[in-house]
Amino acid sequence: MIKVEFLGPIGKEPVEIDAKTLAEVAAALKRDPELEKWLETAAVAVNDTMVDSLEVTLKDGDRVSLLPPVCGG
Amino acid sequence: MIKVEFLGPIGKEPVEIDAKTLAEVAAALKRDPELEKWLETAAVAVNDTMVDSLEVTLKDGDRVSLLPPVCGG
Amino acid sequence: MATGFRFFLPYAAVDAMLLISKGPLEVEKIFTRWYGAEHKNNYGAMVSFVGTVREENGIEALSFDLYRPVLQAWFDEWQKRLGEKGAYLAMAHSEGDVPAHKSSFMCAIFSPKRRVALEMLDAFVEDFKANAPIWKYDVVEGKRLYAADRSTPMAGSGLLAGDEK
Amino acid sequence: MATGFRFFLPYAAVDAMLLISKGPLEVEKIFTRWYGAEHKNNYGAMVSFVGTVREENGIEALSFDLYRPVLQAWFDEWQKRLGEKGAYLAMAHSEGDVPAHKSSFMCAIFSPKRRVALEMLDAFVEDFKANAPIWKYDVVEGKRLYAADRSTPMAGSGLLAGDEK
Repeated sequence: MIKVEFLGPIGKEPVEIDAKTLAEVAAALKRDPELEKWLETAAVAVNDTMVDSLEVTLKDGDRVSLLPPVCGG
Repeated sequence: MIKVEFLGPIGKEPVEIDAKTLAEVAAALKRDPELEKWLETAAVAVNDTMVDSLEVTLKDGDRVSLLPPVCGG
Repeated sequence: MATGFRFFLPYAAVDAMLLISKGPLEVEKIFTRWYGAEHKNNYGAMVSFVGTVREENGIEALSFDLYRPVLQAWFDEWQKRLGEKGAYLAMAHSEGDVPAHKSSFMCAIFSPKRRVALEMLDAFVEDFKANAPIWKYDVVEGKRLYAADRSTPMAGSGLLAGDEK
Repeated sequence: MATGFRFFLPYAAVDAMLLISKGPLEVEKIFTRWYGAEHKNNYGAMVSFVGTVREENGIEALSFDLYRPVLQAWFDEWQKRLGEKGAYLAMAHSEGDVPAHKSSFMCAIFSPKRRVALEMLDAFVEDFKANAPIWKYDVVEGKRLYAADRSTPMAGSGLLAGDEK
């Protein structure tokens, strides 16, 4: 299982998804209407490393994080 | 009389010159060989205001300052 | 776990040169420590930035969430980039509430040469605004409202909304 | 007269925001005062620069002459330029000797917006290097040697060497 966590203002509890690639995670998350606006603007980390491709492969226990738009300072 | 002062590293005592324009001051200072290298690199203030023309007219008691290359910090 | 405890740590240095502080930064103390620690190392130039919460639009305070693991990785990448130029970086940021006129962010760059320090301060602060995993909220009547309109999508944003290419 | 007394004043503020100090700057105290005085005024960004004497080439210290009337006029012009952008400037500089690892120059810019602060810090420091009437000497074996090779002719230099046009 892959754990998906929603950081900062998304304010949603983590979910567990059965997926072998980031593309499968994306497909699963798209089924949740409350996530629609966040998927468009969030960046993604896998095990705390930022990623930029849906082809990333995942293994059991991996952690996917959604990082919405930021404003430090 | 015009007082001419030499700032910072020029290390020369002020001189008094009879002059009606900055051009006349320049002509007088050019006669001093020890000033040759400084005239080429110094900027000029009249009564503590920076000037950029030899046509500046001067009156009795005016003060001309030579400011050699700077390096603050 | 990192998200779970991020509101409760009272005060913690993630790294010697990346300081996360609960509430407002003690700017004078942090500056003094940075200046003392790094300015003895024959660095000719120290540049710094301090960000302070402005009083405007009836905001009582700003509040911040941050995600430490990615923040640390982002910071380490900058430290490495600056190290290649002979420079050195320090940063501090608040977590939780920071009232108006108190400071929530500061950073400093130390360098033998002023050009590197000045250019890198600008580049670092702009990348901080765009890519440091920190989220800002306005605190109004005790409620935290996400500052969506002032926020910037990070590099790589929208990945999960796209189709597989 | 200004040139005559410039080595003997022990400590004097030329202007509230232009500080000339005999010997090394008390950087932490000056920073704390600036931060306290200006950061309460709803400025969101404070950027600063600190210049420290590097230990190199066997130099014991650097030493500085400065010409206050023109320095003040140059500073006032910058203060006005920054004021038009809603920003504010503070600067301190040493006169006389400053040993290695001590600081001789610092400045800060306060602004509601970070872009103005970052851009103006860069522009101010570069213009300071080119046009602030301050002369630097290496102190070697107790002697003051003009740092000619690191010095920059000011805007308008060479005027008196030219012919009338």
